Amino acid sequence: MLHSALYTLFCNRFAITFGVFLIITAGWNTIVSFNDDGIIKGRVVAADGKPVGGATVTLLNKELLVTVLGSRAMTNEQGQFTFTHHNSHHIWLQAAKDGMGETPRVEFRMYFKGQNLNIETPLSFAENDTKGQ
Amino acid sequence: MRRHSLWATHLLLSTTCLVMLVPFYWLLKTSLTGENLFSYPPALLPDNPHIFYYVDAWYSIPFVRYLLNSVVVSAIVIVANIIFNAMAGYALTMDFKGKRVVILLLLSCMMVPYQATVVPAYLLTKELGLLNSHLGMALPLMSTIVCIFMFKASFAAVPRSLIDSARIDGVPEWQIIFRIMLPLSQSAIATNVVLAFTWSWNSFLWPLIILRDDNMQTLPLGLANFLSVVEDTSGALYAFCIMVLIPGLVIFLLAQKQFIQGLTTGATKG
Amino acid sequence: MTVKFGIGNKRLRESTLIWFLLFPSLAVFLLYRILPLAWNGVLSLQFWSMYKPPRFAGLYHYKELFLYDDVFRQSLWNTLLFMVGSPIGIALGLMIALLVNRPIFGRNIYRTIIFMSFPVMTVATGVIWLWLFSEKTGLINYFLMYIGLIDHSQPFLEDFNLALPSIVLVSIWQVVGLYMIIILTGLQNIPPSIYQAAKIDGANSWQQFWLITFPLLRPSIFLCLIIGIINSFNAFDLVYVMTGGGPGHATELLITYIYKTAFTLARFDYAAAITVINFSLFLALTWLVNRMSGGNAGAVETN
Amino acid sequence: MPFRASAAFTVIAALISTLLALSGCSNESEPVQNKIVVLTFNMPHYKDGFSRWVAEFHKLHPDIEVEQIDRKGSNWGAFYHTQVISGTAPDIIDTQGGAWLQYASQGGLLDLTPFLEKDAEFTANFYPELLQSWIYEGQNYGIPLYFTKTLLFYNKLMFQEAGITSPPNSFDQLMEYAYKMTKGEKSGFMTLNFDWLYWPLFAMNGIDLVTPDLRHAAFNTPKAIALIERLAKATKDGAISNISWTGRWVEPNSMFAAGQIGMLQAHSTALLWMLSNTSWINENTIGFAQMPGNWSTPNAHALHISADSKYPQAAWDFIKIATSGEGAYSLGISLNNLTGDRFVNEKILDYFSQTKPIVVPLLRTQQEHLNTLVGNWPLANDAEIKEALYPELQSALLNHKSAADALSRAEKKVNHILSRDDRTAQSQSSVSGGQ
Repeated sequence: MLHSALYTLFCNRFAITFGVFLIITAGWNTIVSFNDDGIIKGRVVAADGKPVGGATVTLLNKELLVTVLGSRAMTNEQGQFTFTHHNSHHIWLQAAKDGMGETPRVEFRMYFKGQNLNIETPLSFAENDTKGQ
Repeated sequence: MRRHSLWATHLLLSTTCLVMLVPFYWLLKTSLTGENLFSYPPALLPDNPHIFYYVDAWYSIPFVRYLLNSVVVSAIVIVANIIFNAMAGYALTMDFKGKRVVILLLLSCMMVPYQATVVPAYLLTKELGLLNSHLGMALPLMSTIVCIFMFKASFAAVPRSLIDSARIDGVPEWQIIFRIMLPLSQSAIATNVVLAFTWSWNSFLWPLIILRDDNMQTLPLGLANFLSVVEDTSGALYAFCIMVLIPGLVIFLLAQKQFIQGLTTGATKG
Repeated sequence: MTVKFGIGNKRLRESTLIWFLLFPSLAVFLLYRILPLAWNGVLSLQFWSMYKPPRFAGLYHYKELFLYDDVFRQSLWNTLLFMVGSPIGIALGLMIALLVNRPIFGRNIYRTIIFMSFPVMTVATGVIWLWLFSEKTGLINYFLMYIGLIDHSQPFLEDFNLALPSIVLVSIWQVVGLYMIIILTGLQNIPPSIYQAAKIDGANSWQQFWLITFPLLRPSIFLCLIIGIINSFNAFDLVYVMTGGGPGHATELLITYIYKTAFTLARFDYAAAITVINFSLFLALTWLVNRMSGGNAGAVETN
Repeated sequence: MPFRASAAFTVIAALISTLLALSGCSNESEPVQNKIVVLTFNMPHYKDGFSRWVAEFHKLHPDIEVEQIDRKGSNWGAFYHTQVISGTAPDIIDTQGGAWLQYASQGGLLDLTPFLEKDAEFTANFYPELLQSWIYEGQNYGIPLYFTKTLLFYNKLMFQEAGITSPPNSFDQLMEYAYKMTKGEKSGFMTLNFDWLYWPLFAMNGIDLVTPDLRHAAFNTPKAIALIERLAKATKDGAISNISWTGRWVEPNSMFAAGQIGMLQAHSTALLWMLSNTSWINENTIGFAQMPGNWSTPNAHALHISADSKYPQAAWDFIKIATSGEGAYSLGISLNNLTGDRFVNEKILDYFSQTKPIVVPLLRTQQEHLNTLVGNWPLANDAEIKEALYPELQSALLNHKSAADALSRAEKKVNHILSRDDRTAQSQSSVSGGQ
């Protein structure tokens, strides 16, 4: 009797649909809470592939219609840079150094705000960087 | 001959279904690729799909808040509609003085477009102290005239003998309504739920006027606002559209058995 | 239906109950239909700017409406054209209903899919079709060019002649599923014995349709027509999202014109006059529909 | 069988109270004492700055709360008008374009002239031309909040390709260049069309909207017919993108940003939009110039005080904070716009020359030629005239009607509105006289 009551209560399509939905939400939030420290790591290299130290990397937050200047970071001798506490889900990165000009802007999109990001492809100072399109 | 007509039927229906489904597909495809204004010819299959537009849309609007507001308003409207319309429909099956006047009044009320009532309705709602509230949003939609007449027709079709014998057995009048009449009026109830749901779910101008706080906004307002901000240039708009469609479609698909069966196999046969 | 009551008290109690049952609905309509309409009626005879007390204007606004305002005439005409879409949608709904009423495999799936566009939010429908109709990348242009019907893409919603039909099409797409279901209900309520009798009398299927099915569907079709008229109010959302009444005033409906006059231009007095005309038009139309479908047809009988 | 109305009543009452409970406790009536309400116009990105204005305001009026309500352009009017007729007009409103004229002419706005006269130091900061554009019948109703006007953006890459070296100096040259750059999907010229932004095209051809006494339409001239026929033909040929006459804001800007348009007439804000959405735009690829004849339409915002505000002095103090000094500066750098305050603008330009040099020459164009502004006639029914005229022009520009037909219809309508305006104005003054 009780068993069949529980069965009708939880094994109909409404309960199953919303149950699955709840489980997915909970799972997703768990994943997010482990990965939202807002750390971005990456490298800057010259056209020949050698790391560039002392370059300024600019982080731009892309909002729906406008782009807002986020923060800046300097690269170390290995050309590595780290941003902490970024709070965005859509950014542009661009490196600049006196005498070398600017790298092209590279776009990164994330699945949630403040997602940790390890950028494999380094930002690279290419030959002609000003003319996109 | 028979087989031919069977195939023709299937062909016609499949084509119709295709026409009905293509907009959904196209919306989904665009929300995943964000194919922008200037790519031509349009690719029929999604090229390089991703869900980042959903992320954009999610962070651009408090979606859950809007959804909750919409759901609350729709719930109030649906419940109120069934109760009020059934009550009025039942009353109209009886004879009383002034019935003709009431019916004429209802018939002409049906023809007042709501856009025209917005300003005085706003002033009235302000007097009631219901501006910027869920109840205020729901109030004008709480009864639907078409549905009153549907209930009336449906109640009138319940065999008199059934009611009379119940009365002789001493069943109280309200139990006659809830125990006998309503279960036999599935069709009317289903239609009522569908209509009340769509009309309240769609309600746009009225909330636009009476809402003041951002956290009282409903989904249609959110979508229209979003459209006016990004116009039709961003995949995020279409992602938001999908997010807006899903609750309605999920509810409908889950409850379609009740809806469509309720609508098509009502108790009006008797 | 009359149950004789011996005691007057009982009759009193019955009528109390009746009015009690009617009260909530009547209250809603009094507050949100009748009073606003009366308010509009009074306001249409006044000059009223937002900040000042109103002043009697007589028929000034109505004169302006009929003598000077060609946007009003155009939106009246557009509204009528829009309503023509309703019978077309119903005819389509009828055809589909006849098809899915056959005992064929998968008819429930067909019904579900065809009904699926109805629960879609109108604003979202507008957004979707805005995109489909797009001149540069719209799927519709692509398809029509692909099958060779047109040789260069059409700006459907920016074209003076195509914009209104496009919106009518969208509103049919949205509501045809509901028409189908309502007519299906009507079809299933026709006792099969009537058809058997007709078959014995030698009626072919065409005759069966016109002599049996169609007349017995009248109540359902009448209901569809009423819903179609009410749904044309919802056309506001579509127009608001898709064209805003443009190009020119090619998709201006009375309802969008009322909204613009009242809320964009703050001419509430003039908008009130248009409202009164709009109401009269709809009332006349309902009366006409009611007459055409056989006087006291269908669910809405006045006795 | 007795009717158990009471039982039915209990059930229904229970259901109704459930409904009421469901609807939540969101309908608290707000206390109205000591509060000013500020209705802003599409400033969703300026929440932080606004709270800084409020903090500044609380130093002067610690006991008065400030509520900000922000509405998008399309909903702003609907919201404001319903607030006014229900007797709860916001204390301060932010208007765009000519909407304020209607409110001022009907007595809905407070005359700010006495405040301006009293605060000579504050008043002296503003460009006189700008302050003047908020005067109706001798009284000043608005304080400029931020200021933009139209200019010509041009795509230097497309100029090079077509062998054009400098921006056009005359309307003929503008059309010639437009044709030169048109090819395939690319169009030579595009303009925005809302709020009279297209009017410089008419002004540079010597066409006036109304007679100098503002009583009659003056635009139905052979010159105007010729102009519209020319524009319509160019539109048909693709030299002018047809989005010019149907588009709104994002669509035209994104077409230019996609490199499909040679020249775009838009106001300065368009650049901010394009910079945010593409990376190819820089000093080498995009240029700014005045339209031929230096004609431009302002798309300015101002703050106004409602006539029935309970705290006019506090509202004025708030306006001062928002439109001058630090308050105006933070608004300017956040919206990439100039303000009405000359000295603040210098600081804004300094800031941008360090952070975003590309916008400096752009903003400089906004300070020049303030004497050839068009599209800001002191007409009480500006909105209505715009609504009457533009759809007619649009139908001619999109080749649906002949130019002559469209203009004569438009003339009839505009004349009717102007004559009615007289009549209602009289009726209103007689009302106020009677009070």
